Amino acid sequence: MTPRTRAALVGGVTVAVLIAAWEAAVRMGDLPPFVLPAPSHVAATAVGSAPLLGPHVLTTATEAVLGLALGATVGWLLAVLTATIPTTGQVAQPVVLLSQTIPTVVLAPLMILWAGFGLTSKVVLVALTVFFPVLIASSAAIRDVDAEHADMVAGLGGTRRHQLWIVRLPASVPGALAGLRIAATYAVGAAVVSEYLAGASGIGVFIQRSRKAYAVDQIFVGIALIAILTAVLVLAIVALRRALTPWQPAHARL
Amino acid sequence: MTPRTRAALVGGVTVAVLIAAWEAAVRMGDLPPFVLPAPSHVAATAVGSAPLLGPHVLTTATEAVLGLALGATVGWLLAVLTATIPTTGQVAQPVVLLSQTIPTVVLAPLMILWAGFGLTSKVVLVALTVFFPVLIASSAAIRDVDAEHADMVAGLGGTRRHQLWIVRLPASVPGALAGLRIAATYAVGAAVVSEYLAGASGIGVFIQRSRKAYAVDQIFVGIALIAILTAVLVLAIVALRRALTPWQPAHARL
Amino acid sequence: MLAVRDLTVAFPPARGKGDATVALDRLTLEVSRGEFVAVLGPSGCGKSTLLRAWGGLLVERARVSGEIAVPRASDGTRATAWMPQRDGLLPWRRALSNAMVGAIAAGVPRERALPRARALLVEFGLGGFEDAWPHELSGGMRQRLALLRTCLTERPVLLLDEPFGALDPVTRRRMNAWLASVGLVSQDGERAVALVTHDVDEAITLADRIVVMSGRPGRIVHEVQAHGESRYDREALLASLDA
Amino acid sequence: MLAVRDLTVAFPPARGKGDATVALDRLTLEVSRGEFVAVLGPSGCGKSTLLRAWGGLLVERARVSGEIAVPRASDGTRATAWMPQRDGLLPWRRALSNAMVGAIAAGVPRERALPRARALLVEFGLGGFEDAWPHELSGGMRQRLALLRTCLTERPVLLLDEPFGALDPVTRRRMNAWLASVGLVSQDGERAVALVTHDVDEAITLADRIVVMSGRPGRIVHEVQAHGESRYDREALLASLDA
Amino acid sequence: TETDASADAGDALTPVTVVLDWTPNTNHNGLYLALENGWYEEAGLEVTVIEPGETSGLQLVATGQADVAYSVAEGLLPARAAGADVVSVATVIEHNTSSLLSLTEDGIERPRDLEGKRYGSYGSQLETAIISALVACDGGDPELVEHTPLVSDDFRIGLSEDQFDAAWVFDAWDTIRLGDVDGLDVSTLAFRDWFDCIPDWYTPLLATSAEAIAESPETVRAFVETTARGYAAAMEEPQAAADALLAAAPELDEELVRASSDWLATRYADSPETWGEQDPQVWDEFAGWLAAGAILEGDPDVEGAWTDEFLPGRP
Ligand SMILES: Nc1ncnc2c1ncn2[C@@H]1O[C@H](COP(=O)(O)OP(=O)(O)OP(=O)(O)O)[C@@H](O)[C@H]1O
Ligand SMILES: Nc1ncnc2c1ncn2[C@@H]1O[C@H](COP(=O)(O)OP(=O)(O)OP(=O)(O)O)[C@@H](O)[C@H]1O
Ligand SMILES: O=[N+]([O-])[O-]
Ligand SMILES: [Mg+2]
Ligand SMILES: [Mg+2]
Repeated sequence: MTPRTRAALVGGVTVAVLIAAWEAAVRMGDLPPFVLPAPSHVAATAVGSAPLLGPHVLTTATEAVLGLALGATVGWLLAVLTATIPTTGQVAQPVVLLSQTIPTVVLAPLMILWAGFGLTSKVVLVALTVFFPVLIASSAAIRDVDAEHADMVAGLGGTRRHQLWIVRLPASVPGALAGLRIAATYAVGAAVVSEYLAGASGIGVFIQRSRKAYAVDQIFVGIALIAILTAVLVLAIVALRRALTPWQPAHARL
Repeated sequence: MTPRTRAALVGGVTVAVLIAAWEAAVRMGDLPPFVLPAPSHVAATAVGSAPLLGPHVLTTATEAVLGLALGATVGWLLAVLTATIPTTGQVAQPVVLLSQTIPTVVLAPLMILWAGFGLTSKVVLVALTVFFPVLIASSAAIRDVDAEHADMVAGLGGTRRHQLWIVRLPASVPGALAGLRIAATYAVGAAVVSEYLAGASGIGVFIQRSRKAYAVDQIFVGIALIAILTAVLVLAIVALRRALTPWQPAHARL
Repeated sequence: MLAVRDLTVAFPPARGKGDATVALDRLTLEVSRGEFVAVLGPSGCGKSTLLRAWGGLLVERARVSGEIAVPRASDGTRATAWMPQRDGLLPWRRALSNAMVGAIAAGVPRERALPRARALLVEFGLGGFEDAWPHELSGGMRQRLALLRTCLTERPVLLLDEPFGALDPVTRRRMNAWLASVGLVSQDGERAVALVTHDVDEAITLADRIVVMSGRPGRIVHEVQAHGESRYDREALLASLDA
Repeated sequence: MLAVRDLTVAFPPARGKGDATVALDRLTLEVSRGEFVAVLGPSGCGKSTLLRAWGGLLVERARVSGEIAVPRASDGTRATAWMPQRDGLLPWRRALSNAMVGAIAAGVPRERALPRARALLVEFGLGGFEDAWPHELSGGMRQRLALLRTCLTERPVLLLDEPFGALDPVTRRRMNAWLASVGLVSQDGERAVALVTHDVDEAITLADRIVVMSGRPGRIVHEVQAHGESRYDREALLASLDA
Repeated sequence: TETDASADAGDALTPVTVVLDWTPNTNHNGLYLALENGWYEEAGLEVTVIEPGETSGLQLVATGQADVAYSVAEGLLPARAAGADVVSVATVIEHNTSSLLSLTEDGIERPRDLEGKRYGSYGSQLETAIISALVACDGGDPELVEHTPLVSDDFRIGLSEDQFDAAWVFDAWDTIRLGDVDGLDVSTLAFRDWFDCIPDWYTPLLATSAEAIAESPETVRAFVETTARGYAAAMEEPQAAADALLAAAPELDEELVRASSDWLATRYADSPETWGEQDPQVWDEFAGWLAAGAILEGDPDVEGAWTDEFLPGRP
């Protein structure tokens, strides 16, 4: 058994145990299904509403992936920019902080004034959530770069640009990937929240409609979909990490 | 002018310019005040409602700080644990992922069932948001540790425990701090959201009451308070980083 | 007590395809109690690999066959202390604190190790640099600090990988003298030293026995014992290296 | 062309209080066009600091006074290529790619540098390791790769900080020969080499002039020029080091 | 008996947790007035008010975390159908006060005027059904009404920025805010004028659990009676109730609260004495309507869904 199959197996067993424990808790405890439906019940609901779900999942996945790509790119570029020209960092700092502290419920109406109801405003909202961990983790990685390496390049006649391209950027990749790993976990959730605020389709719309209809089992179907989409994204990032850091030994997947 | 005064100055000027631009936009544009009130108007409102704000701010700050402390501790310990015993990581992975994908609105009733309406449930909700970036960033830092250093300790007769204490933990500090820096930015926002769910006091309650009462200027006072509290927390983390990594040269603040 | 028998170590390519690098090929070497053995050999022949094997530090990927024997301390742990070719100093510990890592890893009580560390810092010419960060030290200073760290383990068997490569001849001679005086002075039969060096004179000065390895894959091509006063034939040694 | 005059370099303590370390004290040294100068001196005396000064690499914190003169290339950049004492190889680049960093940093066209890099890898005994990661190389192999990287810059002035410290005598002699043959072979008057070494014989073999520094703070205590066939008085040199 | 209760209360008040349906507003006037006047203590109760935001008060009541929740009929019936034995013990407002709000210039005066207009939707099935029923009943084509998501609960933005033409609001709050306070030229299309087309239902109402009723009916009775006293007083002295609400939630806009209190004073109930009374026909018709529209699945047992037995003066 390779470490990777082992990891997949342990993960799978854990999920199974969790679900079994949940089922048992619902059956033995006396929580009304209205508070916590049994997973078997949720599964049945999922099968029943399967035909509905396809377009919702597609919408959310599109928003999440595009938003993740946009946000990660912006975050990484901003990290590079602020590392190159420190003043930009000092200027960006308050703006970045604000972008993370304004509640989405307040931001969304302004966003929609500006970008309309379509895909754009949702992708931007996801990107807004996602760029931040990438920015901070990349910045930290670029900043903490070995002076030894930067000096080496300068000593060979390299300019600051060379230092950036040869040392800082590559050295920031593991950090950026750690940021991206965090960001990927938030991306689907952010897409769902953006749909709460203004959506015609998507898992967020599905959940919101279910809430309004007091259909708790459907809400849990929605949550399961979010979790699955997120897991897929995260696994993709882990694969990306493997591809982008070939010099590192294969390592745990957390 | 030291780099730090310079940074503070540039940051201050940026904030001032932003606020001036906002004021100008409102005065010259014809956005109605219920879409975007002028900062002068918001400031006046803040002064007017100042007596109300003290207890709200105190509540939110308490939740944020306690939640941040709890979440960061749990995240870091979990990173250490999963680095020590890889199987725990494989078991934790799905649980951690779920914890980040279940929407707070769904989690909250369960949380209240378990922890009641008081401070506890809010601190736990903040910790739930906060532990994740700390966990991931610390894990990445622990994992990417120099093999050279780990070998050095082993070659001197050190056990895995020694490697952990002497190399992995200290090496994880910069990563954990990058995670904490991300987490600190989310902490106040998470506290505010947790108050949306069930609160009697706090900036979230203030904003929510203001929203329901169509008091847009008050909402912006609430946002300003979130931003200020967040800035204070972030600056505290930056100071902590300086204190905890004395071997690193002083560096940019992003 | 310290031995390898028919040790073969090969490194398959990290992730992809390609040929494995065979670092050691059926190497047999024994170090007796109380013996000081110097290992010479061309760059890349597997000297560090040999020391890592004794130190229990071969990377997981390495394909290893043959036997590796290491003396054990009373508590079952390896009785060895390894000094890496690159110093391995921790950037977040000051000099004194870096030195203490040896004592901590080996479980030497702090009360005993600390005064010894301070004394050795001075003896190694690092007096006044107790509180310096590693990046504030010169190459040779770092190397001496790494040796100091190794000595603080108080382990009876030392595995030293080019401990003096970055030292000028004078400092090197001083360190050699120190090592000779301390290294095996109490030849209580429990101690031993395996020293990798590129300096033939250093080997001649210090070692009871000198082992010369071939180019990769490393095998032993020459082995000489010290003989009375004029211990070694320097020219013969150099010639064997050139072979 | 390469010169320092009255150069003093002191390092204040990193963040806290304490005494500054004075690495160099009013050092004056000139390297002429076409000259190969070797610098000897006790560990920690400031040799690396001198080379870093010429390379433009003194840390911001350092308090520097005096004059530092460095020849410039036609485009205004420094005409120097510095090789660090620690190799500074990038863990995320394979061997060949690490070597190419020199060419990239110095703006040497890839088409010209790449074949030269491949050829030099073989010449330096690193053939077959083009695709190895740095952590898969032995200490001496890393060092050779770092020298190779420096040479690919094609800069006329080389600042070499103990380039052969991790090499066995034979490989070292081979590298010395290579450096002697290439280093200044085209004594077109533009080239120069400043070499820090701990190996007196290496200095004798390679250098037109040998400079011996005192212990910290580094000053020049001895300076000898090559004289005809028996270029130097080895014993006098060693004695000056011991002073 | 009041003095007896307060004598008991000296050392042992019964704790009662009340979950609001949203932030404090004039729908809660009776509660806050009773709180301010200390009437709950007099009745031997120690009342704690929780603002749940998005958390469902019914879930908290069903699990025993709270004793009473402000809720709505369209929430209570599905909860019952899903197995939560929650019971309405009073309606806070006698008739549904919902309206469709629009700018007067858009000319939406009757349901069929919605044809070709955009309705700003929360995304619930009930909304779609109600809007469609209204339009169809008025001779329009429901298919021609565009449903667009509501981004903000600030209807001023949606209407003035032309994100939608009409939205579902509560007259006591939103209509007064936009019309009376902000002075926007808005019109309403009140549901109560179209009860021939759509059912009436109770929103908000007070809910507790069957378990609480079984275990401590006297506490439920004390709470409901005292709350009724509060609402009766709020009907008679709306500005006193407004003062109580503003004291509890000073963030609220005073002008809005005062106007809204006045408006509701005549609408909580027909008369102060009848506050809280529910009509079996309203429950049955609404439940039937939900079931017919497949909005409600399962059997809510409408009979058990409500009771008036704890209102003042009942046996
Ligand atoms: N982790 C590794 N992965 C792959 N190859 C390795 C690894 N470690 C060593 N090697 C290879 O094994 C061979 C021997 O390396 P080793 O470090 O033992 O040489 P050495 O004799 O110590 O050389 P030097 O004198 O230059 O330090 C080299 O060819 C090297 O490339
Ligand atoms: N960045 C720095 N910060 C503080 N002190 C430094 C720094 N770099 C060097 N020093 C100090 O300056 C002195 C000279 O160091 P340098 O590296 O130049 O010595 P060196 O002659 O090259 O020694 P070696 O032969 O051991 O390499 C040393 O005492 C060292 O501690
Ligand atoms: O959708 N609402 O009835 O609020
Ligand atoms: Mg080696
Ligand atoms: Mg040096």
